[in-house]
Amino acid sequence: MLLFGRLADVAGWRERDIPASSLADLRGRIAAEDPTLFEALQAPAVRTAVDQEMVTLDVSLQPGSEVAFLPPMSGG
Amino acid sequence: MLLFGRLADVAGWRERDIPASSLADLRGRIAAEDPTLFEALQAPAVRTAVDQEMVTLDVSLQPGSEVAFLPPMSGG
Amino acid sequence: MTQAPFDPGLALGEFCRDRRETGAVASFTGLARAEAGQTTLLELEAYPGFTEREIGRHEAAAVARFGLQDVLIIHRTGPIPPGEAIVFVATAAPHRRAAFEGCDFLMDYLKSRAPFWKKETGPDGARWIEPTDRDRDDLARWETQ
Amino acid sequence: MTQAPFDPGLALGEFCRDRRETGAVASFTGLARAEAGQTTLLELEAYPGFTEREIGRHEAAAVARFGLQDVLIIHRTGPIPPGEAIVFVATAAPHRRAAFEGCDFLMDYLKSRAPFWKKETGPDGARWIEPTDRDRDDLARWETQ
Repeated sequence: MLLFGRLADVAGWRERDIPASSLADLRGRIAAEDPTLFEALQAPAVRTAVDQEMVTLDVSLQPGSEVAFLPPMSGG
Repeated sequence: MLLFGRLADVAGWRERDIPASSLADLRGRIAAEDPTLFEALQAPAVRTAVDQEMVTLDVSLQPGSEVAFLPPMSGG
Repeated sequence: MTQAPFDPGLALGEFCRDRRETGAVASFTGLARAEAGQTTLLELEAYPGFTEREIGRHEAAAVARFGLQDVLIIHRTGPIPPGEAIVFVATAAPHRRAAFEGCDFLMDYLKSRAPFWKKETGPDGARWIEPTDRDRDDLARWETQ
Repeated sequence: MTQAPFDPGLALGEFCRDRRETGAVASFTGLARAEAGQTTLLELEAYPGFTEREIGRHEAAAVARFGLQDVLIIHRTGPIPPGEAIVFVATAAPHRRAAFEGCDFLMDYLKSRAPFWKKETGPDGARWIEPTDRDRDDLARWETQ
């Protein structure tokens, strides 16, 4: 699981291995462990990518799947 | 008197001293000497500058005045 | 993408070289601003792999939409002090309108939709920058055309 | 104005240097096109003194209208072979919209209103180029705003 931008500041980390069978399962595990991070991930502006593809619904995860939470983007 | 762009090609020269008391007088002298050039200078897209200022009406000329005829411009 | 400082002039010089059918090259360089001492450092974060792929998709869209002959995008990541270049975009086209519009389109995308996250550090601490309403308006121009 | 070839990359590099409060630099480079062999040479004529003064007036208008911090205009005259730069415009501003619009405005002016005359020479002889309808439409955008 990867966190970017302010989400990494909220969590205090940017990358961790977390066992989970689906995105919903992963969110449940975060809610139990760090409610503040869970709250931050629920913000509508935060988008989710699984294996570098954007997803909007729940999806199942395989061992080794890469889940990234992306807050509002700002480049240039 | 200065000619630019295609006007210089029409006349076969780009710069000449011509004695004239006004812009109208200058045009008259050109009409007598080179009717084709006179015709080309009359085109509505051709603009006239006297001493590097654009003019639209007849103006009187002093010895040493610089009259320039400017066809449609195209830079860059 | 590069972590190292880059010279936008060298990039433009290289991009313009040996073009016999390009009439127009537009470029944009984004520089880190000091904000009168309020910003001492910018930090740009990307999602390696994903960011390049997303930029590549938009580059291809710009080429098709504006009939561009060529595009160059350089985006720096990591810490960037004031005065240094963050981003450089150059577009080549036969005529100027396509070059300008392609460059403008890509910059609007990079500013508010490309996967980068930007943090400003100043005397009062650090904050993450999010797209402004202006950025969203700029981007919306391309959707209504 | 210059009769000699110039490098747009060097010009941009110099223009971007030591800017701590400029967020945005837009540039445009116009290159001579070969037109698949139909154009072997461009020739640009100016009215020395008058041309510089007219360009200076429009530069000042662009600075005031778009809030530009700085402008650089280089325009080559004389014979120009395909692939070489004819014109370079760079604009500096705090934000990108002003930089882009100022650059676009100045190029529209230079293309169809600045005192230059352009002759294309090819295998079928030479012809003087006049502004196209497109150029006139581009210029009109700035009058109706």
